[in-house]
Amino acid sequence: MRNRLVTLTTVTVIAAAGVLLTTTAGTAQAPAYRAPRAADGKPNLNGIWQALNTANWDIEAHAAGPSVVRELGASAAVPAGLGVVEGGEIPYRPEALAKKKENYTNRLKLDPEIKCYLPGVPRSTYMPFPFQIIQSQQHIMMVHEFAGAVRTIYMENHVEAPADSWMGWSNGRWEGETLVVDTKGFNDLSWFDRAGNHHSEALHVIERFTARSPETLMYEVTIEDPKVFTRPWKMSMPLYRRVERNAQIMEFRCVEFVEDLIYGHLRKQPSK
Amino acid sequence: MRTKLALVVAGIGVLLASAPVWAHHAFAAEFDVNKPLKLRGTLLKWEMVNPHSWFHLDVKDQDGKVVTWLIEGGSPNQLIRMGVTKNTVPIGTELVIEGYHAKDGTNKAVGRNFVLADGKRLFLGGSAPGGGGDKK
Amino acid sequence: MKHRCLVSAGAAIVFVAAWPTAVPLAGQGAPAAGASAGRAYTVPRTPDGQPDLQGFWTNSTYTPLERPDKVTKEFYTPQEALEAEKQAAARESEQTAPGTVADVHYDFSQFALDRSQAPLARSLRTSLIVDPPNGKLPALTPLGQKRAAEREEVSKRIGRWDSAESNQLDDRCIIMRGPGPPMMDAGYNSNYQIVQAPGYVMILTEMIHDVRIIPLDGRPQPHGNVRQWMGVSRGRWEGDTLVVETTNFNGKNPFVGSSEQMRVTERLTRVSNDAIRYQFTIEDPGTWVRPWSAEAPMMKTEGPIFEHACHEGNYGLYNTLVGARLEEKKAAEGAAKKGSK
Amino acid sequence: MNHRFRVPARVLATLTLIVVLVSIPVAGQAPSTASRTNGTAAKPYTPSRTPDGQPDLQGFWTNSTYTPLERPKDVTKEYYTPEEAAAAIKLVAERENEQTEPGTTADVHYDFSQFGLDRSQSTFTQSLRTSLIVDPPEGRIPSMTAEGEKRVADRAAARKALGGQYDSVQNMPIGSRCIVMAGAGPPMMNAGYNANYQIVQAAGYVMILTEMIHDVRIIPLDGRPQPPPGVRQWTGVSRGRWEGQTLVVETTNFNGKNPFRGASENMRVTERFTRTAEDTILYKFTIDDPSTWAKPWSAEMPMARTQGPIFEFACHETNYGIANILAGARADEKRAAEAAAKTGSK
Repeated sequence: MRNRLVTLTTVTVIAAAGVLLTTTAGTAQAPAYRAPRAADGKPNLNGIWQALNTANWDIEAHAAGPSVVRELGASAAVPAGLGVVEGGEIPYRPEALAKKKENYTNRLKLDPEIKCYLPGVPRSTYMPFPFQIIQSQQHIMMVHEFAGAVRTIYMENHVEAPADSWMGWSNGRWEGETLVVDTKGFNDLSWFDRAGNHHSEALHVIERFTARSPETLMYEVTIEDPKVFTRPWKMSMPLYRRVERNAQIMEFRCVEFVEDLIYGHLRKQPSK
Repeated sequence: MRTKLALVVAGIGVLLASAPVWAHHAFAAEFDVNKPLKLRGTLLKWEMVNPHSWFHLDVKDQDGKVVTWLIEGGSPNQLIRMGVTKNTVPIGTELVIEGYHAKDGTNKAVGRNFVLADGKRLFLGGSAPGGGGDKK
Repeated sequence: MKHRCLVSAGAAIVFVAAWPTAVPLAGQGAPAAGASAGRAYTVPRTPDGQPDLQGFWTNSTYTPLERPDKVTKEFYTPQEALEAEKQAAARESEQTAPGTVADVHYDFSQFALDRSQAPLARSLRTSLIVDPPNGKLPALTPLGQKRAAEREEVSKRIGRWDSAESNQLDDRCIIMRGPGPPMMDAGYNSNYQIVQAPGYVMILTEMIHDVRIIPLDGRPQPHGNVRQWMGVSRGRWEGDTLVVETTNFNGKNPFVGSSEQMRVTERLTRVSNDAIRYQFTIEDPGTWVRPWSAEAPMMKTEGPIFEHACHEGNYGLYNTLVGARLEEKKAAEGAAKKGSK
Repeated sequence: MNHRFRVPARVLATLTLIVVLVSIPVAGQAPSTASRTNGTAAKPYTPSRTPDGQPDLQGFWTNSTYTPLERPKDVTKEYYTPEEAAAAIKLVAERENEQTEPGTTADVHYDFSQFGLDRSQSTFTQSLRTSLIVDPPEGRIPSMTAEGEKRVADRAAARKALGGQYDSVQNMPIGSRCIVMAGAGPPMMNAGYNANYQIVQAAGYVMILTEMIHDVRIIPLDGRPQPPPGVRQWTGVSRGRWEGQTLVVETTNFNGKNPFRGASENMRVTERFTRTAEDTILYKFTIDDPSTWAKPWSAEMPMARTQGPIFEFACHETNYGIANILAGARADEKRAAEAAAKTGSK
């Protein structure tokens, strides 16, 4: 490209000299968005939603890092993230922090996601997979693509969890424009992410889903687990609606993909 | 409880149950038919999980040492519908298990029969403590 | 990347001719060597009202970071600057003697990669460092010395060609001197492209297509866990000067010995149609006893900035490692033969 | 969980009681309308509507039944009389509750009834039909085309080539591997126990949750097309529409790895859900797979309202049985090898 000198036409600038047009820090408080009503008059949260952040890698702020599986190179390397934990750090008890570090070191062996186990809550919400909200008056279903995980949010006749489970037992209610979901009855086997953040069976999760625009929900979660944390703590993130035509939850029945990993060593060896 | 094989009523024809596609694996491949056993112990924990639930039982062996056995039972889901919860069978409950030892020699067995200290069979359908037939 | 290069006589002439027309950069207190004392320059504005720094720029310079020992004054006279530049260019284009290691390289000038064949960001300064006034790096703290010693020990223990990882970051195509921050002359291809959009200033560094996206909305620095090769930058306008604060370095690319706690404050001010005054201050109490500052001019140059896909074509590193392994094998076989029982 | 289990006489007694007293609530025996069976031509049931205007199918349902898919060999008529049906159920329930002989492999199992898992202890649907299959009229799966037979043979050969059932997890039944069980289908077949479904409807969607194994079918009603053939799923891809009071669901795009009675991956299943009573949905399905059966064939079964909850059936997560079995098999082989080595020692 030859070196034509581009004469810079001085742009007569109307703005007074020295006026800085930096945008004000943080977005001004936009008037609260009011979602369209579902048929029963409640906010309509139906739709296919997905988080677009690195929380599933590590809910705390983290730098980018290499993949735990050398051969996957950059394709499975860890992207950096500003973290979704409000205030930055998870208030672990000392012994629980030690366990977290141990989990991290052995994450390739211990992370339940690798074995296609149900992701637990709130991890199911920010897996790198969509989930669909099917909202009726009595039950609100949250149907996740990963491993076919599913949650029934009981909006009526709430009861205690009859037994422990991976996805917990969810009782929901409406608070104005917000769906509040109170979940207990977890086992202690799921993780919050791939970095070894963990909980006990005493975990109590309170989630708040609030529509913030036609295509986004605000998702705020309070985590309580006195056995593992010194105080309750929060994470929050937007969820984005999948708007492509004919979007649907596909099947990701991953048991089949991990059987060799889990049971391969028990395969009959061909007789020599 | 032993009763004779039910007489097959001819005539009306054997209504072969539509062999519901049992999602099961031959337990005889997991447990050894030639190693029946009877265990008496106290319940450490009942893992109400699927596809089969597991009872963790502390059993005193001959020389008094306590060994934890894992006893395989059925899916808890229908019991839950009948009102059973994780608190129904308290920890420490005295249980007698008749069953078969696992083939791989570990302290595992399938629980053919779970009997409480008072001789009552555990959960038996409607008699589940706290349960009650098909809860309406 | 080898610095020696072979320059044909022809190139030298071009070099002289270019000198007088370039508007040497006027240091803030320095005598405006040759700059016409015309009307003060007013920076044009981008459509969204920011001072306009957009365009292609270079910080290619012969001025060294630290003042040479034999030089004491802060500014050369124009003639001295010209002489110093000629000497530097001559050194850069010194004939490499065949059969010497230095000769084992393509000739930079045949690829117009010696500085003299591309616009130079000239300055009468005798060093980039302006503070401390002696133009030299301040003393290291004890911690700084300890870290320098540790790095020295490691580089002695590990051979450069033992593995890809033991190589220099630029040979590994991970990062080079250009982007910093602070942004330093990269030896060649020392070019930048600045594009501005509402609330953002973007600086693309040619080698290695490193992009700094500097938000201007006053957001805070991220949590200390976030560590990046180029740190994390936050910018604001002070009058016509863009001030950029950068922290969160990962400490794996120390700048003349810095630690990961280094804070870099850069100031970019457009002083003429084809020059930006680029100043930076380094605060790293874990390394130097006091903050220090430098100033490097950036001169307008032409685009385009072509893709510098370094890693993708880094055959050199691969070949070098293969060569090293072969030599080791030969040496081992030789020793075995000699020492055969 | 194999089929044998033990139940004391007491439960058996209550069972017969239920059968005799309670008139068979559901039967589609009158070929035309799916009216109630107790003779009186009751007013046809019209279901209530969901807030967004769909016929309301919501709630917990079960398709647990004693009626076999295919009519037993020695039965010729399409319907039993109520008495015959009751006797037939009693017979099967008894066989299901038959005492297993200690020391027989059948006895190596927990007792289903202790876990409420025999069908008699939970809601089950009753019908006077002698088979679920209604077409062909003989109530049996039609004979296969040559291509169908060949495929069945090929699959069997491929299966055999893999080796023994306990050589590796991949050789074991898909249900034991916790990949998918009969309940999900489609067609949705009775799973023996935990044969429960939860239906939730939202604007433009019907969702069916199958308890075993927490399979969810999200059926869009917006008339969108089937995805390209490249998309293959264990439970296919379903598209739904309302025809009057009946939900019609078309499913294609199966992956062929869980063939329904020998079907090919190109099977098309058409299901029809009609709420015929407050506590009954009549479920019909038609199998269309010309490369396997010359003509489509259909079946019908009632779904009876039951009560929740559908508790999480996390099957794979605690499928200890697989590891135990495979470890057991390896242990057996090792012992056998050692024994052989001892006897055949040079």
